[in-house]
Amino acid sequence: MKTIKHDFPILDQTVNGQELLYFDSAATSQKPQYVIDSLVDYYQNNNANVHRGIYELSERATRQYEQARDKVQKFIHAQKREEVLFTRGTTESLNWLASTYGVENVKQGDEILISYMEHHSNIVPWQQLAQRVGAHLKYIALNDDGTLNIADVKRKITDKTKIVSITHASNVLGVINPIKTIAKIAHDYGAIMIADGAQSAPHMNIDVQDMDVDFFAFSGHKMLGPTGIGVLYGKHDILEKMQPAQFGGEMIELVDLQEATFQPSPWRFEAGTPNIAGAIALGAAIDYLTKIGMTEVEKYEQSLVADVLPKLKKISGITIYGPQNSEQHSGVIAFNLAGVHAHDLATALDQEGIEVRAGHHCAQPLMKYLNIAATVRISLYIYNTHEEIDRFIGVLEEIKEYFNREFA
Amino acid sequence: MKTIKHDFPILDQTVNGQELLYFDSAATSQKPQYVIDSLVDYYQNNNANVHRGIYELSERATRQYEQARDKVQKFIHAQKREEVLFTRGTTESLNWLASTYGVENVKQGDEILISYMEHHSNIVPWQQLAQRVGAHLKYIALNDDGTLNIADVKRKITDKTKIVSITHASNVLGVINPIKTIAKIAHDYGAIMIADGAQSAPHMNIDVQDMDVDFFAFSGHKMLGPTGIGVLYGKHDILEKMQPAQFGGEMIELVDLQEATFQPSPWRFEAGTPNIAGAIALGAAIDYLTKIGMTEVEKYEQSLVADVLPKLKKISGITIYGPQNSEQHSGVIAFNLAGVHAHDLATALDQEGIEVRAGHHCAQPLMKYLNIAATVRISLYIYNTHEEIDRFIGVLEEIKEYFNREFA
Amino acid sequence: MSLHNLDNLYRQTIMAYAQHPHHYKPMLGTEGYHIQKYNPTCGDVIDLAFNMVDDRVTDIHFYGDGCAISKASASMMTDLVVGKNRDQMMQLVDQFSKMARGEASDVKSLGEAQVLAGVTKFPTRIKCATLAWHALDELLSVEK
Amino acid sequence: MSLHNLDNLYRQTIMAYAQHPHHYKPMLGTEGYHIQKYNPTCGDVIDLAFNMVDDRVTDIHFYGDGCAISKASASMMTDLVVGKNRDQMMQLVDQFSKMARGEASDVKSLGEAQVLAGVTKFPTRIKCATLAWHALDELLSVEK
Ligand SMILES: Cc1ncc(COP(=O)(O)O)c(C=O)c1O
Ligand SMILES: Cc1ncc(COP(=O)(O)O)c(C=O)c1O
Repeated sequence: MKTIKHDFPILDQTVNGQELLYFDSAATSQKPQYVIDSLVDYYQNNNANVHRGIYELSERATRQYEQARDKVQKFIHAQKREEVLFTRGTTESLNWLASTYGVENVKQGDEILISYMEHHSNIVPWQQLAQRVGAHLKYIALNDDGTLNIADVKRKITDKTKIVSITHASNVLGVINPIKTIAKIAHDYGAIMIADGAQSAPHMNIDVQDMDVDFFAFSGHKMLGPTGIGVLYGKHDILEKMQPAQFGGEMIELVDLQEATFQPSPWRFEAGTPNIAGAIALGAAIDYLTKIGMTEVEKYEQSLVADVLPKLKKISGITIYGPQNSEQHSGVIAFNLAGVHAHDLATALDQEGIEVRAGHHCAQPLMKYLNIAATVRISLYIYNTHEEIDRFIGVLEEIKEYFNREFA
Repeated sequence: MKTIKHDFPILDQTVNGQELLYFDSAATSQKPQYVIDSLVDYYQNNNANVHRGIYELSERATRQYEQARDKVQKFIHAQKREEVLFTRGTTESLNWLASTYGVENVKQGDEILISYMEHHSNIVPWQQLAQRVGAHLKYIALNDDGTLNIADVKRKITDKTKIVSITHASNVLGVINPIKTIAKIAHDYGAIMIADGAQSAPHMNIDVQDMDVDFFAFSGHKMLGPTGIGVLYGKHDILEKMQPAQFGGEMIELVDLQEATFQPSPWRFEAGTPNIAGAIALGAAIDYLTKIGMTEVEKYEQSLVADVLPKLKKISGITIYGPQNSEQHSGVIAFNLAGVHAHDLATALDQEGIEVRAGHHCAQPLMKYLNIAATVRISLYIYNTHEEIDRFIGVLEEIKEYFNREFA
Repeated sequence: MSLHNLDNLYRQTIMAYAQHPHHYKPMLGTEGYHIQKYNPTCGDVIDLAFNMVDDRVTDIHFYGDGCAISKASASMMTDLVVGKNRDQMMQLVDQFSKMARGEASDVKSLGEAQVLAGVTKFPTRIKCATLAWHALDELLSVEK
Repeated sequence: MSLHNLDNLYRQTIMAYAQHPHHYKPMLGTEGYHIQKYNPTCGDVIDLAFNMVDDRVTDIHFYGDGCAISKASASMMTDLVVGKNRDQMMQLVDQFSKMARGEASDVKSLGEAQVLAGVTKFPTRIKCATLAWHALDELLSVEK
């Protein structure tokens, strides 16, 4: 893949006197000028409220907004455009599911199955649901290498399981989960399958029909899009029966004094003025990614992982969490350096302009499961380069030196 | 006020071969270059996820995001910055209230009091709440001139009334409601007072302490800000006891397998990655408005109303809804022209580059109450001019001519 | 002024139909087929009802507030389908939908309703033109 | 390389305290005063406990995983408050908070903990430095 770093204006700056090196794309990705331009173009030329307007500007805004829906549909290979709902992000998508589908379909004594590697956003909504209706929340165990224990899925699932919700790609362990396999098991037991795609949609080909998931959630801001926009994909038949989580605005058909009827899906689920510019710019992000090609994106990121992982492992005192071989590891790499707390290491890297995350990564149950308090995490994306990896490894070694030399 | 139209790049274009004249700001406002620049600046220089990062970029993004909260606090004269929650918009703000405060505090047989002039977003969430808990939704009547009947507030309110939720400014009638007076009545009966500020916050000085509202909701996109961001103001004491509507991400303190604890307000209410750029750009919109001064904004808009309303009334066949004298009328003016359906009139205006709304304006109960099916609505903002008003009146007369001449 | 653009939409015939709609009267409640449809764009409501004898429409009428386009379209449609059978009506619906989308269609079969082709140049108004036809389509697709 | 910037934060003393923290041992469950505090930025947890006799701290200890800054700060704080009474401790908390925010304060009273003033140049780490002090503050503000 040709270097595209120059498409991302933010990367051309110094931080703490050093050239910026952004290794925190799992938290949020940077945006190419193409996506920024799409926001500017919308506000400078086409801004109007959608759906209800009967004038030219409003027609343009509506058309662009609905075209963004088409782009998402294609991107995740949904069968119908009506299966794509715009939300604020993964967290909202999952919360909507818990508070609507969940409340309607999960009864006292039923079970919800998640895993130990989930992000808080795929844990706490289910805890709340379980508490509200009196259901049980169960956790699937992991194998020693951090991959999901599929045998444990089969052990934990029962006829009472109504929902299985698993992350497609871990935001800590660098693991990709076999959603299709798990969906098959879930459906065998009459449960629905939800995949948290926050960390997968930005990085690989997504085919919701092939995986046979009932719902798929992801965030625009992690895939070159703006903040405040995300997606909930849902199978048409289920959406048709599902209640919306919010009410008002364009989602309404007819309002009487005491009751109201609603539009068909997907508009029924988009209450109030949506993040119009956000959806359109997410569409632009999809254009950008599609032009590169998701297969190419995946390949390039794999080449970065194949570069950095062995080099990291060679530094003594480094522990890497999740799979140890790069073929099995995504561009999300959590690690610790013996004797230097993750937090201190992150500060030292920041002093060198290298932006990484340290902490529990919104995955406290996983941290407890792994019996660690915090890790440093680097997460790579298409704008990162092999040169950056070399610089990162070099700095890491110097920091190790620094802490050893000064304070041994 | 000096003309600021040139600050808004979108207004410098032709639509259907005519110079654009945007008269639909109540649906959504246009954005000054200053606000667009703020989005571009954020994505080109400071984009990172907020709160959890321990590096320079993330610190910058967090600081800007929290500064936006300070700006909102000042703008609405809230006592504490912690009383400002970022939401997607008015609709989400009101839905959160209904599904959290509402569900916790409104019991079977209790009452919720709204008015006939509410927007669907301030009706349907309360219908849903009333249905869920078995409460009664009651409507305050209007006076002949479209103003709220305060005597009827006193008639309808009882000791069972738990929530009074009224729009601060009508999106159809051009009426400003005396929220302070109503809040006093609500509090006398032990109810909380919610004001829908979607149509007031963009146009006048807001003082939530002086009005003594318990909650105040508004949308960024109607006040020069971007789409996808809005505010819910809540009194600190009430927020401290209120449950969040969504769970996951930065709002969490500690997660165990079966339960979790949450951050203090306001962060407890902002689940998942928020619309960071949106909040920051809303801050920029507030800067822009504050520089003009809200008193000046109000005065200028009043001068536009004083110009257009009498000219409209002079055209025979025009019916104006709401107060007939311009001092009592805001920049939202709904009307009909005898013999020409609102929809047809809007299309004719659009052919002349004049963008107005036609329909029920998401206020079907009001339409029924007024016994009309649809109206045309113009809504003015600071970038509109007296010249535009003259052009609008001229075109309106020609359209009337056209339909009369051709099809009489 | 570019109001002459409007001539593409508001033809003499259309306005005549809108001002004096045919088969325009309130619902009786006794009709064999009845449906209410909303135009979500503007909230206009239309009622459409008819009776059938031997698979043929004997009488039909519509009612409700609507813009000139939707009224004229409903009016022309009702004129057209009296005496037609289910298959013929389905074909007309299909032809009209195609025309409104700007696709090739057998417009001749649509009689007066052909003048509504101008709506393709006014995308925000297509729903107004097709409202009555969608109502008919829905009534026909529900087996009685 | 600008790692020398780090010297502003990671002084020799700080690292010594972090690596060999004073008063660092698990909770017994029998202490008169005990609190657990989280650092929401990174999720680090600290336990702080002490006993008081005649309004004076007799013994104090803390426990938990934390970065060098938070451990050194807790360690220095525990050194400092042994034998102090409630008022004196509240004053120390106040001085430390001011120093961490970069405001003028009587740093001398803070003894070794003065070296943590370097944290003002690392805004993302202020919470690490103040965590133990916030814990103490909260314990003191709850009447026993
Ligand atoms: C696996 C996973 N799920 C959910 C989320 C939450 O995404 P958002 O904050 O965009 O709602 C994240 C992002 O941190 C994530 O990594
Ligand atoms: C009075 C009033 N309330 C609520 C809303 C809903 O605002 P939003 O669509 O931004 O959520 C509007 C906007 O149309 C409004 O005018």
